[in-house]
Amino acid sequence: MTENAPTDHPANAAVSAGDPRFLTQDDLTVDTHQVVGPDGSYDADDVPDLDAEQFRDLYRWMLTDRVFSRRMVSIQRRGELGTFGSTRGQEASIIGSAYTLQPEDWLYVGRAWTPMFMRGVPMEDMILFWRGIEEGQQSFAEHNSQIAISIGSHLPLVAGLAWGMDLSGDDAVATAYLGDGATSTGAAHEAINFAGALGVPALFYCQNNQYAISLAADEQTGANTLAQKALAYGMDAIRVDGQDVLAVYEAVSEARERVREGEPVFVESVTYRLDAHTTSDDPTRYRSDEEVDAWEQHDPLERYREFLKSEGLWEDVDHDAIVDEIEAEFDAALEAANEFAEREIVEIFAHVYEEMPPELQRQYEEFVDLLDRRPEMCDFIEQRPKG
Amino acid sequence: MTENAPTDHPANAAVSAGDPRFLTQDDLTVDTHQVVGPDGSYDADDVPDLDAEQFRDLYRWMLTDRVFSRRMVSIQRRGELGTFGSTRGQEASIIGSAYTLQPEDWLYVGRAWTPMFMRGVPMEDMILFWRGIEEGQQSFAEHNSQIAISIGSHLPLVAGLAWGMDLSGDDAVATAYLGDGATSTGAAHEAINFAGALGVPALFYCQNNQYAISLAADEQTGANTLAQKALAYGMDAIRVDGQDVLAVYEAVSEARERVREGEPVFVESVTYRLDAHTTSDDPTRYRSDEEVDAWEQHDPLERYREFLKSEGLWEDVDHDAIVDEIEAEFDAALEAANEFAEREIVEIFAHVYEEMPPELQRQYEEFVDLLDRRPEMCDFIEQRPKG
Amino acid sequence: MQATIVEAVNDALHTEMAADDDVVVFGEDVAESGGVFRATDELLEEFGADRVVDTPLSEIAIVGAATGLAMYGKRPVAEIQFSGFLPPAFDQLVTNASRIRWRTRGELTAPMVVRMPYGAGVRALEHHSESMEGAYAHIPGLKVVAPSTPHDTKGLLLASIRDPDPVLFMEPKRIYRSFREDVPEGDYEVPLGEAAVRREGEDVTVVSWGSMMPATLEAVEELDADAEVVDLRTISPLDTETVVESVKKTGRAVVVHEGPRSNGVGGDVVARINDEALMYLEAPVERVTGFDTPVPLLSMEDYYFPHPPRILDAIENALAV
Amino acid sequence: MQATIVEAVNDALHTEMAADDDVVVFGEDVAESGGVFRATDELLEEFGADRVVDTPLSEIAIVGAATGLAMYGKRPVAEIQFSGFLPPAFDQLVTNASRIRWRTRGELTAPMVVRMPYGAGVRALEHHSESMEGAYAHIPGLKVVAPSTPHDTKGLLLASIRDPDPVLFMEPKRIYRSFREDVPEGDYEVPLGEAAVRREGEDVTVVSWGSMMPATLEAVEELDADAEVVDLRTISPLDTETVVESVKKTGRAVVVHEGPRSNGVGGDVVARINDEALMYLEAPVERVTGFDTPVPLLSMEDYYFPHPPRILDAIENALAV
Ligand SMILES: Cc1ncc(C[n+]2csc(CCOP(=O)(O)OP(=O)(O)O)c2C)c(N)n1
Ligand SMILES: Cc1ncc(C[n+]2csc(CCOP(=O)(O)OP(=O)(O)O)c2C)c(N)n1
Ligand SMILES: [Mg+2]
Ligand SMILES: [Mg+2]
Repeated sequence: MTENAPTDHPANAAVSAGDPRFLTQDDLTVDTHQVVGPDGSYDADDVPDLDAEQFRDLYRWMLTDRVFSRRMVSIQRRGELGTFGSTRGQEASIIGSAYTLQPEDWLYVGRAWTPMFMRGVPMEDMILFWRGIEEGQQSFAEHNSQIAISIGSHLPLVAGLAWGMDLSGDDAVATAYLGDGATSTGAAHEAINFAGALGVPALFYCQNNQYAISLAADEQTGANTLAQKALAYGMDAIRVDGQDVLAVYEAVSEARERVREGEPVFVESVTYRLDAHTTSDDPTRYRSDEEVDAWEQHDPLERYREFLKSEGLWEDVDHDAIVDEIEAEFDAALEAANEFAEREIVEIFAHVYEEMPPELQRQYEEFVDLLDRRPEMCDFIEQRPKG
Repeated sequence: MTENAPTDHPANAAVSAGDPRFLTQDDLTVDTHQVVGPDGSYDADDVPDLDAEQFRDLYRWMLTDRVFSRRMVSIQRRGELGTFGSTRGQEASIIGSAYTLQPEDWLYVGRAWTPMFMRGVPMEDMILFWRGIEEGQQSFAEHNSQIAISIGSHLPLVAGLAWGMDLSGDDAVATAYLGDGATSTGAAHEAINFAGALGVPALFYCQNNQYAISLAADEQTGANTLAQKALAYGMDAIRVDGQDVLAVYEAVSEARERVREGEPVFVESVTYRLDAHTTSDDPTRYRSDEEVDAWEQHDPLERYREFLKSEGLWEDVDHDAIVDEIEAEFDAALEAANEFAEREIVEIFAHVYEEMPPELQRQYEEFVDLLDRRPEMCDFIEQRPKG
Repeated sequence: MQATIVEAVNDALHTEMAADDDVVVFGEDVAESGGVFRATDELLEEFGADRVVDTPLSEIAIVGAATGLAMYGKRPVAEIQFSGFLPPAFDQLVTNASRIRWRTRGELTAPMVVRMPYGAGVRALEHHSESMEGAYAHIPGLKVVAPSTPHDTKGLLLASIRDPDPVLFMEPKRIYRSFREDVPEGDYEVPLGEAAVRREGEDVTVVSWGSMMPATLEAVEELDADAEVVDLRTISPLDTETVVESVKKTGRAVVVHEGPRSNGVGGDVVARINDEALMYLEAPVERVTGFDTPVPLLSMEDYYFPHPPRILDAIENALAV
Repeated sequence: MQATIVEAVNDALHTEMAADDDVVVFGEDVAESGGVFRATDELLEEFGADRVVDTPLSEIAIVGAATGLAMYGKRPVAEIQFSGFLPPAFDQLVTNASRIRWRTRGELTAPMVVRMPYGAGVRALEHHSESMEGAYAHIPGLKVVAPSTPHDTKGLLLASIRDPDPVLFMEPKRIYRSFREDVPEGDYEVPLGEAAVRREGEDVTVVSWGSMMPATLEAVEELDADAEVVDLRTISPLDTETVVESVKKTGRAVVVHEGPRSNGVGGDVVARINDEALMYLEAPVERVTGFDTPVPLLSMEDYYFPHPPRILDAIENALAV
């Protein structure tokens, strides 16, 4: 039984008389963690403790992210994909955070695809996903991860996954990526507060990429930062420069450590979506070329290259060779995806319940029979292997 | 078009290096506004500028609240009411806030009934409401007010009402009362953020009475205070001692002024529900007698009486006579409510749409016909005029 | 053991929590206070604060966290305090719980139960009286169960907790305590998806479930004909076969439910009879339902849901043609 | 003027915003970018930032604030970007919008419109393809409209904005741009609650609405019999009379819709025919619907919703008995 003794009551605690004081966000100082400045400068003491291979790994993954987005946009333009949401500009934010996660951690992402590859998901399966082939998500699931399409809807699941880890005493964390837009949803609010109230190992990683489709982040909420939203949940927060992969890595590593100890943490990563929201979006309707150009100057890969040069690690990086390798990986994945076998009709019906109920079985059989009897159905339906 | 120039980007703004700094709620100092201390002491300079009649008015309304709760609980026990939620202990919190509102303001309450009387709703209609007679709510609506039963569900409406005021250029505010429990709902979150993002004249008044049925406020959220939740919305907040009617009055007055200027404000009033959640609740299952006894020592009426005595206003207050008047008002209201005429069957069907659609009309006619043909229906249904 | 429906709920929870450590019970006021209807009484004392948890006032998070727990391998049993407070969590049912298996081709599943008392007639406030199974049963991937007896309540709840798919378990709160019957101690299941024939008869088939069963059985007692009474027990997936076989025998049917008529489950039952037994029908299928209105506040709520004379009237109509 | 369905939406909004200063349009991405389908194009430019507003990503608040605005005397037209994102706001429809008039005995009302594109077939991601009118039409107090032609779209949307009660306006996005037809300039209304007979016929009645109308009409063209085609236009309240009169004439009926079959609107149509025209039926009413599954992701989504041969097959079945 919790005691709400009146000794805790403000009547007996710190009170203020005089004019009522408004608590405002000016009462807060929200720092933004940074290791490498935009000009590439940094203090050697601040650099996270990674070895040369890990430093190069980060670069390779960021490059993977960039190349993957470029290739996906391009095959979409060729009509080989339904739609796609590029992550260009967010590579440091995505890779620096995902690099901290362990295989046994759970990961539910918003705009962040490469973390799946980092967990072992074949690139091919990501192409399948964007082609609207359910097997993509099956593959993600095999690696303790999922992509959420309904914005904010995944946060309660992540609270539940974290709770499951806590109950099982597992040494892992459940991580949710979310966007600036997602912070306005009721689902996100209830889930983050729930995780905070229950004290379960959930890590909320918010990529503030400045836009929710056309809505600028400063119209999404009156709050100056998204990090400060954590205080509403009694959860600690870190705000980090999302164009600085080392800062992101360090911030999320520290956050993850706390989370493992049972204290959920919220991280805001300040970044920018350089491309359109998806291939169906025309960003010129809501933002200026100047704005985009200015952000191009904060390219996370370039900043990190400066760092690698300063550390003398750049010499060992054969950028072009890496790009070629990633392109080749993508080519192979695309080829494999193109050969994905046409699925049986039963796929539509089979996974709704463990056992198909009689009415569904009937619908399935009738449909198979119809396709058989009415070959002209083929004029209207075909599997779109390319989305 | 909003410019998210990279000059605003943390890369160019205040950044912190070294270890990532966690933003925590310890970074915040949340004062609690108080005018009259628990022992009745106060600083004359801090007393809000009200005249003697107004000071006495506050007392009368607090007493109304107390007597009304007592009488309602007692008639419920006699079987003359479905259920009822007492407000004992929260009188200062309820009256101090509602006293600031103007008739053209809109008011959507949670646990707070007397504010309806303050707006001119006859007590009789509040009895009807608790007896499950829809005309109670009609009466509230005539006075720009409503009671929300589904916790948190009213906050989006209040955001909309405030937006309507803003669009019409009306000099009024839309006020939502909510409980500590309501702060955990998705509806409250979306609505408060929405009001903050749009900048509409909404006043969110949160009575933290320490419980949501059996759940203690400190298990509702990890946040130390509810006031600090406002920072998540970029909204200013005041935390006030809810047992101190003058502090509440002053805090909400100032808040309302800001709101009128188009800046929504969130107020947390720290108070305590001394009675059961409703007449169906057994609070001994989740809190100790000692806790309740200790809070009884913070009776808001007693504290205010000390103030009135110090001001020399108590002599003019005939406490017993006021109680008698309120009891008489309640008696008359109860008598009137008892005489509320039995309603026609059409009341069930008439107000669903402006015009009854054919199917509904058919259901209505068939039902009337049935009641006619099957008088034995009366063994199963009767209007319960007393809930 | 003799038990009421709500006692059977409690007994099922005790039974399964003892049998399976993965079962976790949570919701608003379920732990310390044992639930507003005492359905979760003594669970906290017996199984401890890790497995019986009072949550914040957050229906979205309750249903969503249940789904996440289930994905992680737990067997969550979440309570929604009243059926009128499930709508905030509708999206979690539609978007997540019902689709996890489908979305991942069975790689992940959501074996979870959301329990809630439903229906009118307990003299409560607005939003405490809803019967919206018509909407929930329209969600592919979600099972919807509504027991009407203590025996079935325990057996169906045990089956629901063990079911590999998400189950919305709607408890008929008006009859939570209206009668006791013999309920076996310990473990047994009443399978999901199977209706029960409560009474065999030749002249007319009366289909009902949950809160409406006692009134239906009472009406049938008054009838000058021989009615067969089918208790659906599971609303989705619905046991078409039992209904259709009965109608083929009797040639006449009446469906009785508490929720609104339009787009209610009654219409679906009529459509299934139409599909498979139309030519056996000697009269239109009668629907006896709540009205297409919100449930009146408590003073007139008894007008809303069907009572024996209204049910009897409809059965007689069906027999009169 | 020749217009597509989505252009007709846009035209209706322009028309009514010009005629009535109380009309406010809002939602995600409706202002600056003119809506993801350009349904709200040029409204910001013409009516200004006070009346055309981009909101935060908050479906609950969008629908709830629409209700509050309507209670205050405005005429809000809120957009939900895709029908798959209405479920988070289900509670605001059930608990508030549909009940304000009822709760206050008409003292307050909620004359508001929630517009949303619905249905599959535009090669989008999960949750962008839903047809859940079966659930929404179960909410008493809420009207549900689904136009199928540009002319009706404009007239129904104008009528919906002016309607004294809340309207869920479901726009058939698969056919948003699939054809143009003559749409009158300026003001006119198509009344809510009235079905249209798209084609008169004697042999069989085919009932459909919204996104399924073109396929239905195409199927009927292939038919070796004389079909009468009824376009419901309003799903709730449903125009039973037009359907029943037609079935009384033809003796046979088929209902075609895109949403899942179980507890879908099709079942309700069958039940209404059962109620009033059973004895006229010469064959079971056929239902041609989406399956009781989530809409497949885009690679197989075309399998899900009915196509002309499937509709034709069902009509022929209905005629064969
Ligand atoms: C609940 C819901 N509403 C609307 C949408 C349509 N939509 C897709 S992405 C998006 C914006 C998301 O913004 P943010 O959360 O910042 O993520 P970002 O795309 O910037 O990574 C919207 C409105 C959706 N997917 N889900
Ligand atoms: C959405 C919703 N969920 C659950 C309930 C049941 N319920 C009624 S009051 C209450 C607690 C409310 O707590 P709080 O917001 O603190 O208000 P208080 O009763 O303390 O004034 C609950 C859970 C409800 N009315 N609405
Ligand atoms: Mg974003
Ligand atoms: Mg409270």
